[in-house]
Amino acid sequence: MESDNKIIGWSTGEMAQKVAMDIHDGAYVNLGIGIPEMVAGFIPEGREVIYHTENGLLGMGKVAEVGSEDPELVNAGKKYVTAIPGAAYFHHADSFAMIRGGHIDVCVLGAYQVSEEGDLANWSTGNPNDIPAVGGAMDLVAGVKTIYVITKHTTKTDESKIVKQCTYPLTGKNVVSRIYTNYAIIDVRDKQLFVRELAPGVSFEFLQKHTEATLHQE
Amino acid sequence: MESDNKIIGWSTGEMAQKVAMDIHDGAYVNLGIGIPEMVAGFIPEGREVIYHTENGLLGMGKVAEVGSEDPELVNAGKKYVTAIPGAAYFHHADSFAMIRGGHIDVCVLGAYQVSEEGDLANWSTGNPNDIPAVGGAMDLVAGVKTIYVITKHTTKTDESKIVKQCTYPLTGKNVVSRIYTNYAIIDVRDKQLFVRELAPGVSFEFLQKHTEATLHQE
Amino acid sequence: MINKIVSSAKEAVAGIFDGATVMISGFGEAGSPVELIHALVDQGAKDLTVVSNNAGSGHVGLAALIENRQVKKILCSFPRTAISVVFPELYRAGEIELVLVPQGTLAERIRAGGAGVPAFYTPATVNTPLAEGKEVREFNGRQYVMEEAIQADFALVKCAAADKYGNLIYNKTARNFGPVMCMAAKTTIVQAKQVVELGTIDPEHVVTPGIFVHRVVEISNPADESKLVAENEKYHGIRQ
Amino acid sequence: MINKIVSSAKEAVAGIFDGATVMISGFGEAGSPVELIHALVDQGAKDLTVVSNNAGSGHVGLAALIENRQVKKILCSFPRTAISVVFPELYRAGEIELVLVPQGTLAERIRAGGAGVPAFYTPATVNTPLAEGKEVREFNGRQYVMEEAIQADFALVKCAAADKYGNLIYNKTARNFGPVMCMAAKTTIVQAKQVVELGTIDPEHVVTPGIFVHRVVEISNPADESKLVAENEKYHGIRQ
Repeated sequence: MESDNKIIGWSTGEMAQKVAMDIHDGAYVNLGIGIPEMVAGFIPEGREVIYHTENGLLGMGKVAEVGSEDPELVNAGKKYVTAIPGAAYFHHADSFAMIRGGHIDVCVLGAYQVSEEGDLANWSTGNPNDIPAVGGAMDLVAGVKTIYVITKHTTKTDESKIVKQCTYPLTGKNVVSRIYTNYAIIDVRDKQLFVRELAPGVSFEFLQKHTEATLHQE
Repeated sequence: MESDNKIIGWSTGEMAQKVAMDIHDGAYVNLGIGIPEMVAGFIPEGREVIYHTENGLLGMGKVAEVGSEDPELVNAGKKYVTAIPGAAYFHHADSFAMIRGGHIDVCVLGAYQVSEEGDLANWSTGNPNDIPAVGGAMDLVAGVKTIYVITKHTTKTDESKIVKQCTYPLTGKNVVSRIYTNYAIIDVRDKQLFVRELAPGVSFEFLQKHTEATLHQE
Repeated sequence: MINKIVSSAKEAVAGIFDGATVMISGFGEAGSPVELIHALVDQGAKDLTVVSNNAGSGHVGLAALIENRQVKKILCSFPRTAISVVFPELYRAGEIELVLVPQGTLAERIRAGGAGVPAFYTPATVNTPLAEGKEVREFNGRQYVMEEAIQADFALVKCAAADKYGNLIYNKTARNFGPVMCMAAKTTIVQAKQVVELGTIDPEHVVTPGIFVHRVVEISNPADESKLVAENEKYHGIRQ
Repeated sequence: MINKIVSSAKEAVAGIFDGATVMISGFGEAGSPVELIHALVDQGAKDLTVVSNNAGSGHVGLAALIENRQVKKILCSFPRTAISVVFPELYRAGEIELVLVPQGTLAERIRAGGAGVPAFYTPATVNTPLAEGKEVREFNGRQYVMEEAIQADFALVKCAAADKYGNLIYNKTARNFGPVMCMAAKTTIVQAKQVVELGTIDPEHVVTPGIFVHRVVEISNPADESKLVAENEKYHGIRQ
């Protein structure tokens, strides 16, 4: 099964590109740490997107070049970044006012699990040995209009990440709008999952076989 | 009786001076519209006081000189004012965070009535023909550490403004710390009134005669 | 591409509908978007609920909007000024509804509306008539009143300078309610004394980040409201 | 006369008492007041409750304060970093208490503490383990969790420049929690990269007005925390 992950479906870059295609011109976007950050590299020519990073910057630019890093200009993942002309700095309460107040159009996050009702678990495995850490994830899923999840379809041990009910502690309930995996793009609508697009070489049956939750065809 | 108001006790300027003497060096002060504004003119040499005006300025200076008024630089009474070096502008929510959060040391307000428990009525006479207007008075009395009231001791018709119970609608309950009138300075402590200082020519008996509330001698 | 600049006040206020809730910045004349309000008089939307600290002076700006019978209800802290004539007359005649809100509570309720906070507690108004009908609750031995957020369909705001992303800076005490109103409206419409190139406003100095702003119109010579009032100017729609 | 400038970090942190609640600004190293924290290590106050977004990296700054066993409890949103070694060890050993607070809730609770708002409602954490034991209430058909304000005895904050009134400006994303923490502490202690003359900071550009600041010390060459961490520097009090 492990091999499926490697030879069938989209690469991580292709997944990020699929997300990027769905971000509209003029959108205010918050990208989670890790794979979601890749989305910025694939925004199509002619679209202008403004990136928000919850540690106090609207108009985040590219990652800083080596040698010109500023330890006081970082993103939420504590990477050294830059600011574009027309950027703005603000404090944390103002930054989360943007998030909680529904002003951010799209947030792209990773996931441990997504349920068929759009519940998201992405902050804790529930393992008591792990140091619990939540950051801004719960504020983001509660506040941002559209939550996109980008994730491998299955875990390293081939367990489905798209489940009937999350077994990991929730980040938020009924919050995910769309899931982008290496196998498919899946919409969450009326607490059901609808397959929007299949990756090349992936059939609906194959997808359902690798998915714990019930899938519907559009 | 009316004549008492004129010949006995302190002038309005002297009352404002008495208030000014009680404002400590380094205090952050908000002065109500009208007579309270006079207090700024009497701060003793060597004390530095910073004035807050709730419409968004800390470090308010003197009234603007004729010819150099700026319609976008006004105080809470909509008078044209100036800003001192070291001033700061901010928006209304931040301004009232200073007030509500207990950061202003002293606020000086006028009054229709003060009760012996320190209740203040200064925003509405309760007359249904009057246009109700409250401004920032209720926020100020609820938020500022020390509320000083400066007022004539009696109304134009010689009724006591210092009463057992306010008959006008309240601005706040148990909020006044000290009352400065043309006859006396009176402390509110443990829901009782203690005469702190009598104006020249005013006896305790005279004061009590002109005061509906019960007064105590220190 | 992102360009929030529109070419006229008329275009800026397009789409304001009958029955809309409209926030209007300003503390007296300081920060009052007179040209946008006059464009709204021309536009004619009625049955508006207005949220503003005051209720207008003379017969211009917000007073003109009220005088033109476009406002059915106003939420404000201080509708009374030395030169307010329009509001008192309609109020006494029962033709406009007033919801009196203390100034700090008004500002905080608007901020809450913009910040996704549906309600909060404040010590202001406890034991006063303005707390009547509101939930009172004790925290740490003190009583507080619960106040709900205020949101609007539109905000009309005046600022000193704006760029095409909608980043704003203000001038002195004309800032007042502008920043929180920008946050709390579905469509925020701004008149800027100056539209500047992107990057002109230092990112450290931006007061309202562009995310809160939807339309910007340059009004380089805004009216001096107090002069208009002193001259007893009246605005009753486009003068032909 | 008003002059909030003190001459050393030692003087700045004087009076921090055992059992105090101390807010510490910063998002990772950006905005972290390393020199003030080290002065607090030297000063030795213990049983502290710390409010900070993270729990320190390596063996310097907040990590050094924790390693020196001065912190009994920490409220933060993200105690886990690639190079945090001190907190995880003590946490697993049960020697430090953690209260996990979502980042936006943390910021808003601190702001509320500074703004005299004892509690507010937020949609974050509804239906998650972090809402357990908290009041949930419906507004307009949606559920919200009630969160109470956080206040502190002291705040340790880093900024870019300050004047003697305590007016502050910050640098880029090092602003983060500084402004709200300044508001929420009884005694706010600031390390500024530069102390400037009164009037140098334009009143339009002040981020934290001086009313929220009590002591300022100039630290013109603050440590680069990530370098210290990379070099595995350890701070365990004044090195003789």
